Amino acid sequence: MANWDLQALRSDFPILGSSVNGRPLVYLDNAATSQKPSQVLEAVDRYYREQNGNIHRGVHYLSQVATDAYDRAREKVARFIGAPSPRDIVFVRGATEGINLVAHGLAKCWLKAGDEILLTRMEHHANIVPWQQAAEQSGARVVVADITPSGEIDLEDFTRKLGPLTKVVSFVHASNALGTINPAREVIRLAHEAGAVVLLDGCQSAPHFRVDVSVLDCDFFVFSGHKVCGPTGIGVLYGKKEWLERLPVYQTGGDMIGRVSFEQGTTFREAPEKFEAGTPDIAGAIGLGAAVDYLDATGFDAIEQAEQKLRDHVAPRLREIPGLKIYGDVEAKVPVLSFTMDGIHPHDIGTILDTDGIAVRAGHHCAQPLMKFYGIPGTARASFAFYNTTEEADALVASLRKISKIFA
Amino acid sequence: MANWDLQALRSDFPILGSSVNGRPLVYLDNAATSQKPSQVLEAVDRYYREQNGNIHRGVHYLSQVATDAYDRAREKVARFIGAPSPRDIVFVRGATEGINLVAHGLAKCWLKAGDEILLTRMEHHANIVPWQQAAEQSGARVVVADITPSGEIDLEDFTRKLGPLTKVVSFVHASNALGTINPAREVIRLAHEAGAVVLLDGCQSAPHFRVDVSVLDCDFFVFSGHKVCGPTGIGVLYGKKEWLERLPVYQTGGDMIGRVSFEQGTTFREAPEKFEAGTPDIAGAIGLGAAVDYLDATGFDAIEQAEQKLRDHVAPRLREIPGLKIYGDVEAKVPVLSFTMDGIHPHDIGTILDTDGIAVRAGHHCAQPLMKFYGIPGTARASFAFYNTTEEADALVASLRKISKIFA
Amino acid sequence: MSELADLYQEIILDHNKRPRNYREMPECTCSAEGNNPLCGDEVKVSVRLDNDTLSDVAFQGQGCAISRASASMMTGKTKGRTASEARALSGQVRDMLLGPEAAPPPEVGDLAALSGVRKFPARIKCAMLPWHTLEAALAGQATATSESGD
Amino acid sequence: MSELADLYQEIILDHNKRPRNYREMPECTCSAEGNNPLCGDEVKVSVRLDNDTLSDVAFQGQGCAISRASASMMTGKTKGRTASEARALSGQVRDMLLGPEAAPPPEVGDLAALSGVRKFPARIKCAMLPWHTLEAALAGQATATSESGD
Ligand SMILES: Cc1ncc(COP(=O)(O)O)c(C=O)c1O
Ligand SMILES: Cc1ncc(COP(=O)(O)O)c(C=O)c1O
Repeated sequence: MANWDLQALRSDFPILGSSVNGRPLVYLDNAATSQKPSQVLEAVDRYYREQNGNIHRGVHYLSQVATDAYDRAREKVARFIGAPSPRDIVFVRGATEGINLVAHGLAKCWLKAGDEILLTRMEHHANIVPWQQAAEQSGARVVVADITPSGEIDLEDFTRKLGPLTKVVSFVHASNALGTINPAREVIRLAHEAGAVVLLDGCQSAPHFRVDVSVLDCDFFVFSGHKVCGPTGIGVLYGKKEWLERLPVYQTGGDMIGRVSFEQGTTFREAPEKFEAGTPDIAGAIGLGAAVDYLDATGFDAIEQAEQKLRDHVAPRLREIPGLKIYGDVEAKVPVLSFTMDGIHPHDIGTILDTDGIAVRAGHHCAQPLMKFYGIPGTARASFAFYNTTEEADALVASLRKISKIFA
Repeated sequence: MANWDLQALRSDFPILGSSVNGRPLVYLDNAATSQKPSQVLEAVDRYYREQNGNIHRGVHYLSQVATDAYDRAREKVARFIGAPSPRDIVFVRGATEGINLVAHGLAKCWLKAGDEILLTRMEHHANIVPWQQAAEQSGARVVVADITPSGEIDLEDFTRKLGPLTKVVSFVHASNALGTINPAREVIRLAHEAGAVVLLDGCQSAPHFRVDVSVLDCDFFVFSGHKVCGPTGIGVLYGKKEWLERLPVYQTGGDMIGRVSFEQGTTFREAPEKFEAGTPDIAGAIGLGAAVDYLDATGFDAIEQAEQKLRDHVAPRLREIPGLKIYGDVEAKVPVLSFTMDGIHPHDIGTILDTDGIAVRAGHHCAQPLMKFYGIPGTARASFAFYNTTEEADALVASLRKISKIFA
Repeated sequence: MSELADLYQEIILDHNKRPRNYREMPECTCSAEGNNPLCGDEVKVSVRLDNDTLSDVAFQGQGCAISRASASMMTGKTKGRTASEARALSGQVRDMLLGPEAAPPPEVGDLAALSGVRKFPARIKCAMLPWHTLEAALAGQATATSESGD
Repeated sequence: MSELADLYQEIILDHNKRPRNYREMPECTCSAEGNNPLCGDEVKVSVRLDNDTLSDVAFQGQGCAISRASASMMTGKTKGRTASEARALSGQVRDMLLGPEAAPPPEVGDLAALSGVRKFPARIKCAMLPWHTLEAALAGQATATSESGD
């Protein structure tokens, strides 16, 4: 934190200086999507102004430059998450597509009737519905591990439900609805001992702390570019080499084929190309490369410290507000604060905060089973990023106190 | 053409002023991907600097602004191709994903063992391989309509192969490898009479002339944003309402669900939402909206005239080069010129043109069956856009003459 | 702040806190469940029809202050009316929220308090959900969502 | 223009026009087919091995001047060598194209003409394809692609 210059960092994010409803924007919806530093916007812009060409198939200069830039983005992403090789990285639209690709493939090459897919009750819909579909297709069954009231995986229940039929375990690294961080390494070890393949949903871990897929030992890891200061439309699927080899193709078309023939049939390339049909989001990948560069340069040690400081500042102040209850109020968490207020619906909280320029999310956060577990329709969620300030946290607290009074 | 100011138009495209290998860039690889006007880049940039928020689920200002901008882009695209309603427009990554979505869905809800999927021999791999996969899954069979040596659909053969078993017809509006324009309305009428559902691949028509899906009466239409002056990573699937309703969901996850439950199962929203799982490429859609605005403002009448002029200028000069053969050398075509030169491999042509700053594509253009039909390994392809100049065409001709000499 | 005061008027806050006719109605002749998939609001509207007259209207469910107040006021306002009068009222509420800006028509009475929602486009669906659900119930449909209709 | 002249040296153009050992070899002891899925180049390399010596080497296929010339020169250069000598030569060609810039080693002889390809990264795969295919044939594999290896 020695060199932590928050004002300098904030000035990298053009939108943070803007006003909403006549008030300075206080952006606390980072778990939904992060803001983007100029460095990322400029990388995208530079690509289109100086380097734009379709990749892979061209002998001309721009095509070569674009191909190199795209490949370099893959290398950056591989380093960012500790993947052994850039060829273990597949570019997808986002975490949702990554999970769909894996679930679709495992339904074809791995899951059989009677097998079990073990999820947890705190998953994002993106890590539930694709598995329900895979189950339907393969005859496997979705099994749900309980969570504890404090919003952590119930390891006892998980271990109980893990068994010889469990062929897939898929779970969230850090919950988008609660912020709680799961003991991923331990869960992955248990799952592997049971013979299951493991997907880890890193949407909310990748933006907040250093992820090393080699240490975690997950078979698949997904995250979305737009949540790590990158562009929309690009995301990452990491897979262990042997699993990427084993998975069948997903979308098909140009660039992913070996040979196409009506008479002799069609052959496919190796991973990652076999999973990237058609023209990819070249500019998006380059923007994502710039985003992980930005996070690396900022440094996760500093990011974690700054976010911890924010959390230490705001959580006690929230707890003091009468009738306010924080869900997932534990130590090991990313700076996501999900709460309800007695007699006040989350949407009303969201709307009133918005009139004060404060952006939070209200609702089920694409985690309806979790909301059902808590018996609530939804929460209001303030999710912080390293570029937020304690003053912004104070503005949130002040506005919530006002809401308390309006609804008193 | 009264107001056609080519220099002003060109100045909208920053990259067109750049140099390659010490020569002014002559960009003739527009069929692979188009260049982008500042208007599009600025729309994308403005989104990130002023409006960035995740859509649909938010009550706060930025989320609302982003949702509105995303919806507006859908309306623009609907108008651009004459779709009856914005709700007939699904945003996808590109044409490849659009075709995959339809082929996947029809394999589940429409195709049965023994049915036939009728394609043509001039299709892009993106319009072949997904159908081979759908055939494999459903037990249907891919049937291929021949083309004439001049590179047009052989309507006699097409009619012969069209029959009561034909359940799907999928073909290209304008060939990316030849430029030839197919008589889409006629083919679609024939296909409908036979009871088939029709997908039209509009990748190379949408950039060059006014498309009206309502007049064409196709059931599905796809095109890629990056080929119509828009960003990479975004494309369009248009579908008739009844077909979008009928198709099953594709990718699943957030935003496309009605309710998610482990116990009671999951329900889905209506089209287009049911096909847009997860956070979409919001910035990409907005950029595409700006791109179709740009094309509309430039005007397809003027674009067609300008491109016709380029074609009239360059084609005769190419034909004069000894040993040069143009494929698909017919009247009804977009400004794509695909050619071979005796004893000179297309890659060598591409490389040497590149040293003169001229970007063309060399190879099979993702149309291997077509190359096989002509008995050639590939062609060199110069594909023009409305922003190209006759001077650029002359530079191409001069460089080709030089190549002729080198290999003499 | 004045827009906010317009949205959360006393009468809205009051209906939110003490919703009227918030109960089951086992003897209902028709009912429908409405939900807003985007925010998770759920409402069940039950109606007893006697000769085309809504002799009783009740609701249940979970939703924000806007949808609760809208539902609560709706039950009071539609009780004793004919089905077509109820539908007409629903149309007037819709016009008030989505039509060209104008003074709320006198027929809507207390419902005029909902007009502050105009300025909050994200919340219009909340205010309309109970009405869509009532219309669905009257049309003999079991479900309504906030997506259809507006 | 000088880079271009370096790429298309006389000797390359000559081998392209009149490729040596371009023929079938029905009596071969091993052969492999190589292809570059990105550009469609295809080459078939046939070898007759007598006691570990490449007593005959031939090729066929379609490809650009670079891959044809590379294949043509390869057949001449490897004929009469042992399998391990041929592999060593393949490594030297690879180093010449992909390794740190240096004067081509004397062993490569005429193949030094390929060093101009260095400046054209998109074309390195073309030059290497025949060599990958030869190595595949010697290793008893039926196919090679330009993707593996570099
Ligand atoms: C005719 C045709 N169809 C399909 C495609 C595939 O488009 P994309 O790669 O953008 O998905 C292309 C472009 O390469 C094309 O020209
Ligand atoms: C934990 C988690 N998983 C999956 C997703 C889906 O990500 P996307 O919408 O970017 O595909 C999200 C984001 O909404 C998330 O927070």
